[in-house]
Amino acid sequence: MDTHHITPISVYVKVYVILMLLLFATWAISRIQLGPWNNVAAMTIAIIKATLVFLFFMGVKYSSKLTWVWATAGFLWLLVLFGVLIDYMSRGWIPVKGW
Amino acid sequence: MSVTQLENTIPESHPQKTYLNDGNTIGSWLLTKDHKRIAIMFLISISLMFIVGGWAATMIRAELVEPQGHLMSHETYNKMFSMHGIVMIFFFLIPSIPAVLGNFMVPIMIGARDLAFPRLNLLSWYLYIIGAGISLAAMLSGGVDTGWTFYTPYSSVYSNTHVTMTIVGIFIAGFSSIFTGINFIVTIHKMRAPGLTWFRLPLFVWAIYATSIIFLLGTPVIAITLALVVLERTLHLGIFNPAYGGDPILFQNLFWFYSHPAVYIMILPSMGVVSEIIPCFARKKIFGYNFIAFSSLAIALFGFLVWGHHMFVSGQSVYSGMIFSLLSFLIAVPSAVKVFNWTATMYKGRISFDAPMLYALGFIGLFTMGGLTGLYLASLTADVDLHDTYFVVAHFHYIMVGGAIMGFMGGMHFWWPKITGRMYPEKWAKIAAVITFLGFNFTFFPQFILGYMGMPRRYHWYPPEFQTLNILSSIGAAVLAFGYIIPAVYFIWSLKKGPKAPQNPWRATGLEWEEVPSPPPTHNFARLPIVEREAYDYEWMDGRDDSLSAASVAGGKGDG
Amino acid sequence: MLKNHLFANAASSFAPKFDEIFFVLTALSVFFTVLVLSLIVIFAIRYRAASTIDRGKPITHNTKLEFTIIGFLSVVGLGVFFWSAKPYATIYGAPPANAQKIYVIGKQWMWEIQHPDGIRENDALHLPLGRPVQLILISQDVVHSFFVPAFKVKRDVVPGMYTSVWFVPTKIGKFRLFCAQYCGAFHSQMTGWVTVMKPKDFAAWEAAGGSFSEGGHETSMVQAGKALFNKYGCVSCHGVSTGMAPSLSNLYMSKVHLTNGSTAIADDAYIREAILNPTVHVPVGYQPIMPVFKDQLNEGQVLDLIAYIKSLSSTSLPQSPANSASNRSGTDEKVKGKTR
Amino acid sequence: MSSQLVQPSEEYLWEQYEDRKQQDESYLVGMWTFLSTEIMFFGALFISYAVYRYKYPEAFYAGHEYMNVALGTINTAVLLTSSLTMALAVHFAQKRKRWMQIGMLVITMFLAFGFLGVKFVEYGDKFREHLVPGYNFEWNQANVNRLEASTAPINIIPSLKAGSLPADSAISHDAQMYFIIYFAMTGLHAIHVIIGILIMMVFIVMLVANHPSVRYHMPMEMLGLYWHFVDIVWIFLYPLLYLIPR
Repeated sequence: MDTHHITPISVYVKVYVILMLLLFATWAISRIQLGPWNNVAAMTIAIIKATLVFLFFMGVKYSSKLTWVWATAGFLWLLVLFGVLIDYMSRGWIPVKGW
Repeated sequence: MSVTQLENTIPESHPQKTYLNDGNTIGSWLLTKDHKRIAIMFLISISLMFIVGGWAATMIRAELVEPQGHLMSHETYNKMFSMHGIVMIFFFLIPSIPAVLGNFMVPIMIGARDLAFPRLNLLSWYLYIIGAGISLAAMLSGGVDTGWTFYTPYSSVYSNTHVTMTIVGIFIAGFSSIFTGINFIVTIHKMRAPGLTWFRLPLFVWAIYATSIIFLLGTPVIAITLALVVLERTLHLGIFNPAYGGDPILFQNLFWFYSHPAVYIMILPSMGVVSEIIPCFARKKIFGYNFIAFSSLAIALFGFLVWGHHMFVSGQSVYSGMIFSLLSFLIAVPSAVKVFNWTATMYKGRISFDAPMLYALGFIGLFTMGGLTGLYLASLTADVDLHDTYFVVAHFHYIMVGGAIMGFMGGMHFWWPKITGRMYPEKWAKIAAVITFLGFNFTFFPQFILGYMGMPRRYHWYPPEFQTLNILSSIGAAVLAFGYIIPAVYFIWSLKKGPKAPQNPWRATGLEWEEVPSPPPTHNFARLPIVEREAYDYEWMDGRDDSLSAASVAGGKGDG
Repeated sequence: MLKNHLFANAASSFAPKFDEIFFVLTALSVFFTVLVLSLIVIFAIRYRAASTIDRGKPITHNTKLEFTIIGFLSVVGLGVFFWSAKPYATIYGAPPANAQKIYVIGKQWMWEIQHPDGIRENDALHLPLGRPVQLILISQDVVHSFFVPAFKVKRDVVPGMYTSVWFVPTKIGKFRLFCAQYCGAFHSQMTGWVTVMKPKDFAAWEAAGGSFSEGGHETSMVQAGKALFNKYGCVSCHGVSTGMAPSLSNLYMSKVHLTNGSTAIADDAYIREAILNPTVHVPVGYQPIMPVFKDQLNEGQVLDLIAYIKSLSSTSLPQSPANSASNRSGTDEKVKGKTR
Repeated sequence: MSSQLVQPSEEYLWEQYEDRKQQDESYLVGMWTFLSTEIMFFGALFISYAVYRYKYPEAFYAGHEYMNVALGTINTAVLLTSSLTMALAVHFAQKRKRWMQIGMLVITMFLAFGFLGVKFVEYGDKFREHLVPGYNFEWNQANVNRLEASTAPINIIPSLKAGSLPADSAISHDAQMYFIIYFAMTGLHAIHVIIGILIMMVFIVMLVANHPSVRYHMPMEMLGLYWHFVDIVWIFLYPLLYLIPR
């Protein structure tokens, strides 16, 4: 028998409302000067929004383990790619003395 | 479409209706969704590309016999080595084992009727053909002289050859790799036969799975990077061009993020092939199955963490260099584990030396040398001198030719009876294997010494003191060429004249040998098999075989 | 002793360190290759199908042994890594204080060398024996790589970015110089000679204005920089109290506050950028009116100008461009003491 | 809360599969593996963005001041809404309510067109303001003109050598880098939107014709996943490109 999860419409609508509120929050926070915290706030909200879309709109929350693995693999691997930044951040450092 | 008559009684060993004669029109091939036919089409296409790349290599070696070669101009020479690299890497080595042997064998090995997405598989081949066609057209219409590495800003600003067209070809072929990877991953996850758990899978399947991970996660990065180079060339943007504030080293970072794992795309499937061949010809269960399986995954994943070891002298941060050097030393370990396990498999085996085994043993020897010389390049201090010299050239040829192509040839011989239903001439095959091994060492060992002496790679003219070793290398290349021509001849010969192959000529384990006739029928299995044993259960296999008594397995006589 | 015979060519302070590691790696490689190959040959003969040897109790796995091998190889790998990291970090790091700075400009397809005293050489480099030398390299066009096999030293020459490497020539002679990074049609002819001379001979060569080289004795880099400074009219704004542009005296290695709110250390890379793309680096209190010199100055002239600007600083700071983003002098002495 | 989808398990089954469960799951895993390649595809651009923003923070700040935050915010809202309607379309496909599915798809498509329309306006502004790298980028020129009108007596744009780099090379390249990345990222994203629209069109036509292959709900789910992925990319592009703090 085929057992396929169908997310009810109410869940979609709730998630949508939260997403729109978060969008407003991002915009509002960007109008306040928080220094480096502006970035943190913007990216945190973006990650929350993306996670909501990922879990509910894309239905990963109700998926099999295998789907979980592959759905998160790409995002995790993106972090590896960001290892490129290590090069740029450490270029100015002087090599350890005595080496 | 079908031309052959269906017969009621199909003999077990030589079925009348196979995937080969299920439709004889060109359309039945070009529109096929059968993974086996697509594999054959890949085999033909990559063989043609191998000829192109091999021809370029021949020209290079011929030119380097003299310190100031006069066969061709500097520009032509540069285009030759670029063509050799681009064709061999993007259009031969990367699709070689996955798209040919993997495509053919993986569904059969796991007991599936086809790959998960047959139409995607066909699309994969078309993308490959279009990509290869565009790149070849670029080479015919004047060529490209950037080397396969496309380093900016030379490729994006200074070179006035057909860089754009070549890159477009590679970009399209990249999607071929991605789709092949998706197909394998889904197929291996979802379509295994009942009872075929992950740890009963043939190790070749593990290797293909690991390779597919790299296809998926690496290829898009180089695709977009090369696309940026094209944008930079055509629209005069400056994302990697320092004249606009761009950073050439960012290109190198992104390029090697794919291109280092790409080396593992080439070598991992070969390791898989060797893991199939050695237990079969040693008549013994493979030693340390789990370690070989997990080392494939480890290589695929850690392979992504070492790209920076191509950039030790590039102006990359010294700290980055140290991290990458450290990780590069560690990634040698899973490879070493594999070598150890293959060797240990032979212990107390019952070894026969058919051609596939000779190739596999050659693979172990050459790969060991290639891997160990990799340590020199992973070491920061040694790399300062050896980087971009012939030492590097020799090292990666030991991996890619000594490793990947030996594995490919071994696999071709091993599965040739299954693929074509014909046997190749064993004696000639053994001769060819030995010639390949000797010719290879003859060609590339002198290049280690050249590199140590300081000859930089991609040099058209070189100081006269390097000539002797270059001549040796070129002679070796001529020998090596015979090692490739002989199999080409007898493979083609065997298609018509070769003796018909039984279902299981090697008495090997695995669904492709035990359950499927040679050549297989279109849908592989009449009834899907149920797997009850672990992989490489040669004790069971030999015990079942009538020619071997139980006593001879346990202690005494060979099977003669 | 043995090492001296094996590696008789070591011609720089770095080369013996390279040789050590090369020797160790070769020993390891030979050991493992021989081990694997002899095991294969022994097994192949002992357990060939025709042999009637005892094959009882075959083993198919041994987790302990595998982990032992993994552990052993990891330790060996880490050992070689640490051993080889130090010389690498040294030559690409801060040079000794007494290091002679020599500027190398790579362009398709030649090497341009500038000595601080103004001697310029093409495809040739003269060095005194036994004195630390720091090469500061930049490319005019594509990526090149400065490679002297006898020194075992190589450094990529990147456009838009200063890289550096330092070493001590330890052997008199004439050594080949190669470009090791593919750079276009005449890549294989982007070669030259490095000549290491006795300090006495070198002094004579210098005094004769590098008479053995093609360039001849010109003005020193500082003087050349000053000439450029006047030629391009820099002085009309950067002169004393014009108010249109900041004064350049004591600029080098000082902190600059920029109009965009950030601060920068005025090192070589900063000054280079400020000359070539001034609009991005406008100090507080000034208008972005400085001309863009990107297409007017080549890298050699920029180096001259930087040398001149450095000379305007009252205290001379022995700082190499490649490491000048951070600080400070004094520690250099320690480096020197430990490594030499 | 959740209901179960009931479909005859052998319907719409490709011959290589054993049953529908296997087939459905294969589709899902296949799509997710494809999306993981898409992540890496965009990833190369995100890392370029990170590197250059790290190198040229001022230039990125200066560049972002030319962004129309209102339009960017509206576009984010449009795309989020289209994601909702797409999710609903998938929902109705699972429940086999064909006309509702078609309706939702049409709304999604119109929202997508709306997104592209806004993008078109934004791109148009950039053309007019001479902010398109490689085409008419004149960042410095604008500043210069402003300055010349006020204070500076010197003409500071150097004459270009013939055959040298194009005319915009003599300008503040760092700010140009922001716009290169802006166009590369939003451009690649827009290409994905266009591809999404094309697929939606095909679906709508096939659904209206009640073609058997779209009666199976998995292809629709694949389209949904693709569209939500496009949405996720934009969720990150919006703060990164439009809301750069000082």
